[in-house]
Amino acid sequence: MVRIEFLGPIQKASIELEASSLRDVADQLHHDKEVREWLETAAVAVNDTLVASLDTPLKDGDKVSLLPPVCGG
Amino acid sequence: MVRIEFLGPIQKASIELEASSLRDVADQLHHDKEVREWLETAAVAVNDTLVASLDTPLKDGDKVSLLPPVCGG
Amino acid sequence: MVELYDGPLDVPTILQRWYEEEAQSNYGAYIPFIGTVRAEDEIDGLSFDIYEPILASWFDAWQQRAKEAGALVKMAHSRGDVPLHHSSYIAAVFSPKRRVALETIDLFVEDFKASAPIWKYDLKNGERIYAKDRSTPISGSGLLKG
Amino acid sequence: MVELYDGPLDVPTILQRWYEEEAQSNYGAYIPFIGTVRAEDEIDGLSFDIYEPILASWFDAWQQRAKEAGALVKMAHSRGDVPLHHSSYIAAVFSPKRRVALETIDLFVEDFKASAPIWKYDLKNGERIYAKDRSTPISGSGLLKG
Repeated sequence: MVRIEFLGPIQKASIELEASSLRDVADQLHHDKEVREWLETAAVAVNDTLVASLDTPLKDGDKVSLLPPVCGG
Repeated sequence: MVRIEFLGPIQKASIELEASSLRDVADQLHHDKEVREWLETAAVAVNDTLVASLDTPLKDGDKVSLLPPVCGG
Repeated sequence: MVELYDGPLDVPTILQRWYEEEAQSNYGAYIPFIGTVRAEDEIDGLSFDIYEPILASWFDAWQQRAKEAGALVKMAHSRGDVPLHHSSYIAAVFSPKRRVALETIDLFVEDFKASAPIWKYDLKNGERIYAKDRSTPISGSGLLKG
Repeated sequence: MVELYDGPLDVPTILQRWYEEEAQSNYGAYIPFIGTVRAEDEIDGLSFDIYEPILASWFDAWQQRAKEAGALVKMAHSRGDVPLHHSSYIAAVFSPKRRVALETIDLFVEDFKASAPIWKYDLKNGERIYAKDRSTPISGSGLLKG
Protein backbone atom coordinates (compact mmCIF):
# COMPACT_ATOMS: atom_id res chain seq x y z
CA MET A 1 0.00 0.00 0.00
CA VAL A 2 1.13 3.58 -0.71
CA ARG A 3 -0.26 6.60 1.06
CA ILE A 4 -1.56 9.56 -0.98
CA GLU A 5 -1.49 12.95 0.72
CA PHE A 6 -3.37 16.01 -0.54
CA LEU A 7 -1.64 19.26 0.38
CA GLY A 8 -2.79 22.84 0.88
CA PRO A 9 -6.22 23.69 -0.53
CA ILE A 10 -7.09 20.13 -1.62
CA GLN A 11 -9.50 19.51 1.21
CA LYS A 12 -9.22 15.75 1.42
CA ALA A 13 -7.82 13.33 4.00
CA SER A 14 -5.00 10.95 3.03
CA ILE A 15 -5.95 7.69 1.34
CA GLU A 16 -4.14 4.38 0.86
CA LEU A 17 -3.87 2.64 -2.51
CA GLU A 18 -2.29 -0.44 -4.03
CA ALA A 19 0.14 0.88 -6.66
CA SER A 20 3.49 -0.17 -8.13
CA SER A 21 4.09 3.04 -10.05
CA LEU A 22 2.74 6.58 -10.30
CA ARG A 23 0.81 5.45 -13.38
CA ASP A 24 -1.26 3.20 -11.12
CA VAL A 25 -1.92 6.16 -8.83
CA ALA A 26 -2.95 8.37 -11.76
CA ASP A 27 -5.37 5.71 -13.03
CA GLN A 28 -7.07 5.35 -9.67
CA LEU A 29 -7.25 9.08 -8.85
CA HIS A 30 -9.02 9.74 -12.14
CA HIS A 31 -12.02 7.97 -10.69
CA ASP A 32 -12.10 10.28 -7.67
CA LYS A 33 -14.30 13.28 -8.49
CA GLU A 34 -12.98 15.40 -5.61
CA VAL A 35 -9.40 14.96 -6.77
CA ARG A 36 -9.71 14.87 -10.53
CA GLU A 37 -9.94 18.64 -10.97
CA TRP A 38 -6.59 19.05 -9.18
CA LEU A 39 -4.63 16.57 -11.31
CA GLU A 40 -4.19 19.10 -14.12
CA THR A 41 -2.28 21.58 -11.96
CA ALA A 42 -0.81 19.56 -9.11
CA ALA A 43 2.87 18.65 -8.88
CA VAL A 44 3.76 15.27 -7.42
CA ALA A 45 6.31 14.24 -4.81
CA VAL A 46 7.31 10.73 -3.80
CA ASN A 47 8.66 10.57 -0.27
CA ASP A 48 9.00 14.38 -0.32
CA THR A 49 11.00 14.56 -3.54
CA LEU A 50 9.34 16.10 -6.60
CA VAL A 51 9.18 13.63 -9.50
CA ALA A 52 8.72 14.06 -13.25
CA SER A 53 7.82 10.60 -14.59
CA LEU A 54 4.69 8.45 -14.39
CA ASP A 55 7.02 5.44 -14.48
CA THR A 56 8.40 6.33 -11.04
CA PRO A 57 8.22 2.99 -9.20
CA LEU A 58 6.45 2.78 -5.84
CA LYS A 59 6.90 0.27 -3.04
CA ASP A 60 4.98 -0.56 0.07
CA GLY A 61 4.99 2.35 2.54
CA ASP A 62 5.86 5.06 0.01
CA LYS A 63 4.23 8.46 0.37
CA VAL A 64 2.87 10.29 -2.68
CA SER A 65 2.01 13.98 -2.22
CA LEU A 66 -0.06 16.19 -4.51
CA LEU A 67 1.01 19.85 -4.47
CA PRO A 68 -1.47 22.29 -6.01
CA PRO A 69 -0.38 25.71 -7.38
CA VAL A 70 1.62 27.69 -4.83
CA CYS A 71 1.77 31.32 -3.73
CA GLY A 72 4.13 32.01 -0.86
CA GLY A 73 5.21 35.44 0.35
CA MET B 1 35.06 86.41 -10.82
CA VAL B 2 33.94 82.77 -10.57
CA ARG B 3 34.97 80.45 -7.78
CA ILE B 4 36.45 77.04 -8.59
CA GLU B 5 36.00 74.32 -5.97
CA PHE B 6 37.92 71.06 -5.93
CA LEU B 7 35.98 68.21 -4.35
CA GLY B 8 36.93 64.97 -2.61
CA PRO B 9 40.50 63.79 -3.17
CA ILE B 10 41.64 66.87 -5.15
CA GLN B 11 43.61 68.36 -2.31
CA LYS B 12 43.42 71.99 -3.29
CA ALA B 13 41.76 75.05 -1.81
CA SER B 14 39.21 76.97 -3.87
CA ILE B 15 40.48 79.56 -6.30
CA GLU B 16 38.89 82.54 -8.06
CA LEU B 17 39.19 83.17 -11.80
CA GLU B 18 37.96 85.60 -14.43
CA ALA B 19 35.89 83.50 -16.85
CA SER B 20 32.82 84.00 -19.05
CA SER B 21 32.42 80.34 -19.97
CA LEU B 22 33.69 76.92 -18.92
CA ARG B 23 36.09 77.06 -21.85
CA ASP B 24 37.88 79.94 -20.12
CA VAL B 25 38.08 77.85 -16.95
CA ALA B 26 39.48 74.86 -18.87
CA ASP B 27 42.14 77.03 -20.50
CA GLN B 28 43.31 78.43 -17.18
CA LEU B 29 43.24 75.13 -15.26
CA HIS B 30 45.48 73.53 -17.88
CA HIS B 31 48.29 75.70 -16.59
CA ASP B 32 47.84 74.45 -13.02
CA LYS B 33 50.02 71.37 -12.56
CA GLU B 34 48.20 70.21 -9.41
CA VAL B 35 44.85 70.24 -11.18
CA ARG B 36 45.74 69.20 -14.72
CA GLU B 37 45.92 65.47 -13.94
CA TRP B 38 42.31 65.55 -12.65
CA LEU B 39 40.80 67.26 -15.71
CA GLU B 40 40.71 63.98 -17.66
CA THR B 41 38.41 62.24 -15.17
CA ALA B 42 36.59 65.01 -13.31
CA ALA B 43 32.95 65.88 -13.93
CA VAL B 44 31.94 69.53 -13.72
CA ALA B 45 29.07 71.27 -11.97
CA VAL B 46 28.05 74.92 -12.24
CA ASN B 47 26.16 76.11 -9.16
CA ASP B 48 25.71 72.46 -8.10
CA THR B 49 24.24 71.26 -11.38
CA LEU B 50 26.30 68.88 -13.54
CA VAL B 51 26.98 70.36 -17.00
CA ALA B 52 27.95 68.80 -20.32
CA SER B 53 29.16 71.70 -22.51
CA LEU B 54 32.30 73.83 -22.49
CA ASP B 55 30.12 76.64 -23.85
CA THR B 56 28.21 76.84 -20.57
CA PRO B 57 28.24 80.60 -19.82
CA LEU B 58 29.48 81.86 -16.46
CA LYS B 59 28.70 85.07 -14.63
CA ASP B 60 30.14 86.88 -11.67
CA GLY B 61 29.66 84.84 -8.48
CA ASP B 62 29.11 81.50 -10.16
CA LYS B 63 30.56 78.39 -8.53
CA VAL B 64 32.30 75.74 -10.65
CA SER B 65 32.95 72.39 -8.95
CA LEU B 66 35.26 69.61 -10.11
CA LEU B 67 34.07 66.12 -9.13
CA PRO B 68 36.70 63.38 -9.46
CA PRO B 69 35.70 59.67 -9.87
CA VAL B 70 33.29 58.53 -7.16
CA CYS B 71 32.89 55.42 -5.07
CA GLY B 72 30.12 55.57 -2.49
CA GLY B 73 28.76 52.68 -0.50
CA MET C 1 17.10 26.41 7.99
CA VAL C 2 13.96 28.25 7.00
CA GLU C 3 12.46 29.98 10.03
CA LEU C 4 8.70 29.45 10.34
CA TYR C 5 6.55 31.47 12.70
CA ASP C 6 2.89 31.23 13.68
CA GLY C 7 1.31 34.52 12.59
CA PRO C 8 3.05 37.74 11.48
CA LEU C 9 6.83 38.14 11.48
CA ASP C 10 8.66 40.42 13.90
CA VAL C 11 10.55 42.05 11.04
CA PRO C 12 12.92 44.41 12.92
CA THR C 13 14.03 41.62 15.26
CA ILE C 14 14.70 39.14 12.46
CA LEU C 15 16.54 41.69 10.30
CA GLN C 16 18.70 42.65 13.27
CA ARG C 17 19.46 39.06 14.29
CA TRP C 18 20.51 38.10 10.76
CA TYR C 19 22.65 41.25 10.48
CA GLU C 20 24.38 40.43 13.74
CA GLU C 21 24.78 36.74 12.90
CA GLU C 22 26.86 37.68 9.84
CA ALA C 23 28.54 40.77 11.27
CA GLN C 24 31.97 39.10 11.30
CA SER C 25 31.51 37.01 8.12
CA ASN C 26 33.06 39.67 5.88
CA TYR C 27 30.11 40.00 3.52
CA GLY C 28 29.94 43.42 1.92
CA ALA C 29 26.28 43.29 0.91
CA TYR C 30 23.14 42.25 2.84
CA ILE C 31 19.82 42.45 0.98
CA PRO C 32 16.62 41.42 2.75
CA PHE C 33 13.32 41.35 0.86
CA ILE C 34 10.33 41.89 3.16
CA GLY C 35 6.83 40.94 2.01
CA THR C 36 3.91 42.67 3.71
CA VAL C 37 0.16 41.99 3.42
CA ARG C 38 -1.51 44.72 1.35
CA ALA C 39 -5.06 45.96 1.80
CA GLU C 40 -6.78 45.02 -1.48
CA ASP C 41 -9.97 43.30 -2.62
CA GLU C 42 -11.47 43.99 0.80
CA ILE C 43 -9.51 41.22 2.46
CA ASP C 44 -8.92 41.21 6.23
CA GLY C 45 -5.58 39.46 5.87
CA LEU C 46 -3.88 36.43 4.38
CA SER C 47 -3.36 32.92 5.68
CA PHE C 48 -0.72 30.35 4.76
CA ASP C 49 -0.30 26.59 4.69
CA ILE C 50 3.25 25.26 4.38
CA TYR C 51 4.47 21.80 3.54
CA GLU C 52 7.67 21.79 5.53
CA PRO C 53 9.60 18.75 4.22
CA ILE C 54 9.68 19.99 0.64
CA LEU C 55 10.21 23.61 1.72
CA ALA C 56 13.29 22.41 3.63
CA SER C 57 14.73 20.55 0.64
CA TRP C 58 13.96 23.47 -1.69
CA PHE C 59 15.78 25.78 0.72
CA ASP C 60 18.74 23.41 1.13
CA ALA C 61 19.14 23.30 -2.65
CA TRP C 62 19.10 27.12 -2.69
CA GLN C 63 21.65 27.32 0.09
CA GLN C 64 23.94 25.15 -2.06
CA ARG C 65 23.27 27.21 -5.20
CA ALA C 66 23.94 30.44 -3.30
CA LYS C 67 27.16 29.02 -1.86
CA GLU C 68 28.42 28.20 -5.35
CA ALA C 69 27.71 31.81 -6.38
CA GLY C 70 29.55 33.10 -3.29
CA ALA C 71 26.45 34.01 -1.30
CA LEU C 72 24.38 32.98 1.69
CA VAL C 73 20.56 32.96 1.85
CA LYS C 74 18.20 33.16 4.82
CA MET C 75 14.44 32.97 4.93
CA ALA C 76 11.53 33.41 7.33
CA HIS C 77 7.84 32.82 6.65
CA SER C 78 4.53 32.92 8.51
CA ARG C 79 2.19 29.99 9.09
CA GLY C 80 -1.53 30.66 9.55
CA ASP C 81 -3.10 34.11 9.64
CA VAL C 82 -1.36 37.43 8.99
CA PRO C 83 -3.40 40.65 9.26
CA LEU C 84 -3.22 43.60 6.87
CA HIS C 85 -0.01 45.65 6.98
CA HIS C 86 1.88 42.89 8.78
CA SER C 87 4.66 40.89 7.15
CA SER C 88 4.62 37.21 6.24
CA TYR C 89 7.89 36.74 4.35
CA ILE C 90 11.54 37.71 4.54
CA ALA C 91 14.18 36.42 2.17
CA ALA C 92 17.75 37.65 2.50
CA VAL C 93 21.05 37.33 0.70
CA PHE C 94 24.55 38.04 1.97
CA SER C 95 27.54 38.18 -0.36
CA PRO C 96 30.96 39.77 -0.55
CA LYS C 97 29.95 41.11 -3.97
CA ARG C 98 27.23 43.64 -4.76
CA ARG C 99 26.31 42.16 -8.17
CA VAL C 100 26.07 38.64 -6.80
CA ALA C 101 23.85 39.86 -3.97
CA LEU C 102 21.52 41.84 -6.27
CA GLU C 103 21.21 39.02 -8.80
CA THR C 104 20.75 36.33 -6.16
CA ILE C 105 17.98 38.12 -4.23
CA ASP C 106 16.02 38.48 -7.49
CA LEU C 107 16.42 34.82 -8.49
CA PHE C 108 15.77 33.59 -4.95
CA VAL C 109 12.55 35.58 -4.51
CA GLU C 110 11.23 34.66 -7.97
CA ASP C 111 12.00 30.97 -7.54
CA PHE C 112 10.38 31.10 -4.11
CA LYS C 113 7.18 32.47 -5.67
CA ALA C 114 7.22 29.76 -8.36
CA SER C 115 8.32 26.74 -6.35
CA ALA C 116 8.09 26.97 -2.57
CA PRO C 117 5.31 24.66 -1.28
CA ILE C 118 3.26 27.36 0.40
CA TRP C 119 -0.44 28.02 -0.20
CA LYS C 120 -2.07 31.38 0.26
CA TYR C 121 -5.64 32.10 1.31
CA ASP C 122 -7.54 35.37 1.47
CA LEU C 123 -9.26 36.05 4.79
CA LYS C 124 -12.59 37.62 3.91
CA ASN C 125 -15.80 37.82 5.96
CA GLY C 126 -14.60 35.05 8.25
CA GLU C 127 -13.78 32.73 5.34
CA ARG C 128 -10.42 31.34 4.22
CA ILE C 129 -10.42 31.37 0.40
CA TYR C 130 -7.61 29.74 -1.64
CA ALA C 131 -5.88 32.43 -3.74
CA LYS C 132 -6.16 30.26 -6.83
CA ASP C 133 -5.83 33.06 -9.40
CA ARG C 134 -2.56 34.30 -7.90
CA SER C 135 -1.06 30.84 -7.53
CA THR C 136 1.51 29.22 -9.83
CA PRO C 137 1.66 25.51 -10.72
CA ILE C 138 5.00 24.09 -9.62
CA SER C 139 7.27 23.19 -12.55
CA GLY C 140 6.37 19.70 -13.79
CA SER C 141 2.81 19.83 -12.48
CA GLY C 142 0.01 17.98 -14.27
CA LEU C 143 1.97 14.71 -14.22
CA LEU C 144 -1.06 12.72 -13.06
CA LYS C 145 -3.53 14.29 -15.48
CA GLY C 146 -3.02 11.21 -17.72
CA MET D 1 16.05 63.31 2.12
CA VAL D 2 19.28 61.34 2.22
CA GLU D 3 20.24 60.66 5.84
CA LEU D 4 23.92 61.34 6.53
CA TYR D 5 25.64 60.17 9.70
CA ASP D 6 29.12 60.78 11.09
CA GLY D 7 30.75 57.34 11.31
CA PRO D 8 29.11 53.91 11.00
CA LEU D 9 25.37 53.46 10.53
CA ASP D 10 23.15 51.97 13.22
CA VAL D 11 21.66 49.51 10.73
CA PRO D 12 18.97 47.76 12.86
CA THR D 13 17.59 51.10 14.05
CA ILE D 14 17.41 52.60 10.57
CA LEU D 15 15.85 49.47 9.02
CA GLN D 16 13.25 49.39 11.78
CA ARG D 17 12.44 53.10 11.55
CA TRP D 18 11.96 52.94 7.75
CA TYR D 19 9.83 49.79 8.13
CA GLU D 20 7.61 51.52 10.69
CA GLU D 21 7.45 54.78 8.71
CA GLU D 22 5.84 52.91 5.80
CA ALA D 23 3.87 50.34 7.85
CA GLN D 24 0.53 51.87 6.84
CA SER D 25 1.50 52.88 3.29
CA ASN D 26 0.25 49.62 1.75
CA TYR D 27 3.53 48.70 0.09
CA GLY D 28 3.87 44.94 -0.35
CA ALA D 29 7.63 44.87 -0.78
CA TYR D 30 10.47 46.51 1.17
CA ILE D 31 14.03 45.85 0.00
CA PRO D 32 16.94 47.45 1.82
CA PHE D 33 20.49 47.02 0.52
CA ILE D 34 23.08 47.27 3.33
CA GLY D 35 26.73 47.89 2.48
CA THR D 36 29.33 46.84 5.06
CA VAL D 37 33.09 47.47 5.15
CA ARG D 38 34.98 44.27 4.28
CA ALA D 39 38.39 43.31 5.62
CA GLU D 40 40.62 43.24 2.53
CA ASP D 41 44.00 44.61 1.41
CA GLU D 42 44.96 45.02 5.08
CA ILE D 43 42.82 48.11 5.49
CA ASP D 44 41.67 49.24 8.94
CA GLY D 45 38.46 50.73 7.57
CA LEU D 46 37.10 53.14 4.98
CA SER D 47 36.46 56.86 5.04
CA PHE D 48 34.05 58.96 2.99
CA ASP D 49 33.76 62.52 1.72
CA ILE D 50 30.34 63.61 0.50
CA TYR D 51 29.35 66.62 -1.55
CA GLU D 52 25.89 67.18 -0.17
CA PRO D 53 24.27 69.66 -2.60
CA ILE D 54 24.70 67.36 -5.62
CA LEU D 55 23.91 64.25 -3.59
CA ALA D 56 20.61 65.89 -2.61
CA SER D 57 19.68 66.73 -6.21
CA TRP D 58 20.72 63.24 -7.39
CA PHE D 59 18.49 61.73 -4.70
CA ASP D 60 15.57 64.06 -5.48
CA ALA D 61 15.74 63.00 -9.13
CA TRP D 62 15.69 59.36 -8.01
CA GLN D 63 12.74 59.96 -5.72
CA GLN D 64 10.85 61.31 -8.74
CA ARG D 65 11.96 58.42 -10.96
CA ALA D 66 10.91 55.89 -8.31
CA LYS D 67 7.55 57.60 -7.88
CA GLU D 68 6.86 57.30 -11.59
CA ALA D 69 7.62 53.56 -11.35
CA GLY D 70 5.30 53.24 -8.35
CA ALA D 71 8.04 53.03 -5.73
CA LEU D 72 9.65 54.98 -2.90
CA VAL D 73 13.39 55.15 -2.18
CA LYS D 74 15.27 55.91 1.03
CA MET D 75 18.97 56.21 1.65
CA ALA D 76 21.48 56.58 4.48
CA HIS D 77 25.25 57.02 4.23
CA SER D 78 28.23 57.56 6.49
CA ARG D 79 30.53 60.57 6.52
CA GLY D 80 34.12 60.15 7.73
CA ASP D 81 35.59 56.93 9.10
CA VAL D 82 33.86 53.54 9.22
CA PRO D 83 35.75 50.60 10.79
CA LEU D 84 35.86 47.05 9.39
CA HIS D 85 32.62 45.06 9.62
CA HIS D 86 30.55 48.19 10.19
CA SER D 87 28.10 49.54 7.62
CA SER D 88 28.38 52.77 5.65
CA TYR D 89 25.45 52.58 3.24
CA ILE D 90 21.78 51.64 3.17
CA ALA D 91 19.56 52.09 0.13
CA ALA D 92 15.97 50.93 0.29
CA VAL D 93 12.97 50.60 -2.02
CA PHE D 94 9.31 50.24 -1.13
CA SER D 95 6.71 49.31 -3.73
CA PRO D 96 3.31 47.66 -3.96
CA LYS D 97 4.80 45.37 -6.60
CA ARG D 98 7.55 42.78 -6.18
CA ARG D 99 9.02 43.18 -9.68
CA VAL D 100 9.14 46.97 -9.42
CA ALA D 101 10.88 46.71 -6.05
CA LEU D 102 13.47 44.18 -7.26
CA GLU D 103 14.23 46.11 -10.45
CA THR D 104 14.35 49.48 -8.71
CA ILE D 105 16.75 48.44 -5.94
CA ASP D 106 19.16 47.14 -8.60
CA LEU D 107 19.01 50.32 -10.71
CA PHE D 108 19.14 52.58 -7.65
CA VAL D 109 22.21 50.89 -6.15
CA GLU D 110 24.06 50.75 -9.48
CA ASP D 111 23.34 54.38 -10.31
CA PHE D 112 24.40 55.31 -6.80
CA LYS D 113 27.77 53.61 -7.36
CA ALA D 114 28.21 55.37 -10.73
CA SER D 115 26.91 58.84 -9.93
CA ALA D 116 26.56 59.78 -6.26
CA PRO D 117 29.17 62.42 -5.33
CA ILE D 118 30.88 60.41 -2.60
CA TRP D 119 34.61 59.68 -2.41
CA LYS D 120 36.06 56.65 -0.70
CA TYR D 121 39.40 56.35 1.05
CA ASP D 122 41.18 53.33 2.49
CA LEU D 123 42.36 53.74 6.08
CA LYS D 124 45.74 52.03 6.24
CA ASN D 125 48.59 52.53 8.71
CA GLY D 126 47.13 55.84 9.84
CA GLU D 127 46.84 57.16 6.27
CA ARG D 128 43.71 58.07 4.29
CA ILE D 129 44.30 56.87 0.70
CA TYR D 130 41.88 57.74 -2.14
CA ALA D 131 40.41 54.50 -3.56
CA LYS D 132 41.23 55.62 -7.08
CA ASP D 133 41.21 52.18 -8.72
CA ARG D 134 37.71 51.37 -7.43
CA SER D 135 36.26 54.77 -8.37
CA THR D 136 34.13 55.55 -11.40
CA PRO D 137 34.21 58.81 -13.39
CA ILE D 138 30.79 60.43 -13.30
CA SER D 139 29.01 60.35 -16.67
CA GLY D 140 30.18 63.33 -18.75
CA SER D 141 33.51 63.66 -16.96
CA GLY D 142 36.60 64.91 -18.77
CA LEU D 143 34.76 68.01 -20.00
CA LEU D 144 37.65 70.30 -19.05
CA LYS D 145 40.42 68.14 -20.50
CA GLY D 146 40.34 70.32 -23.61
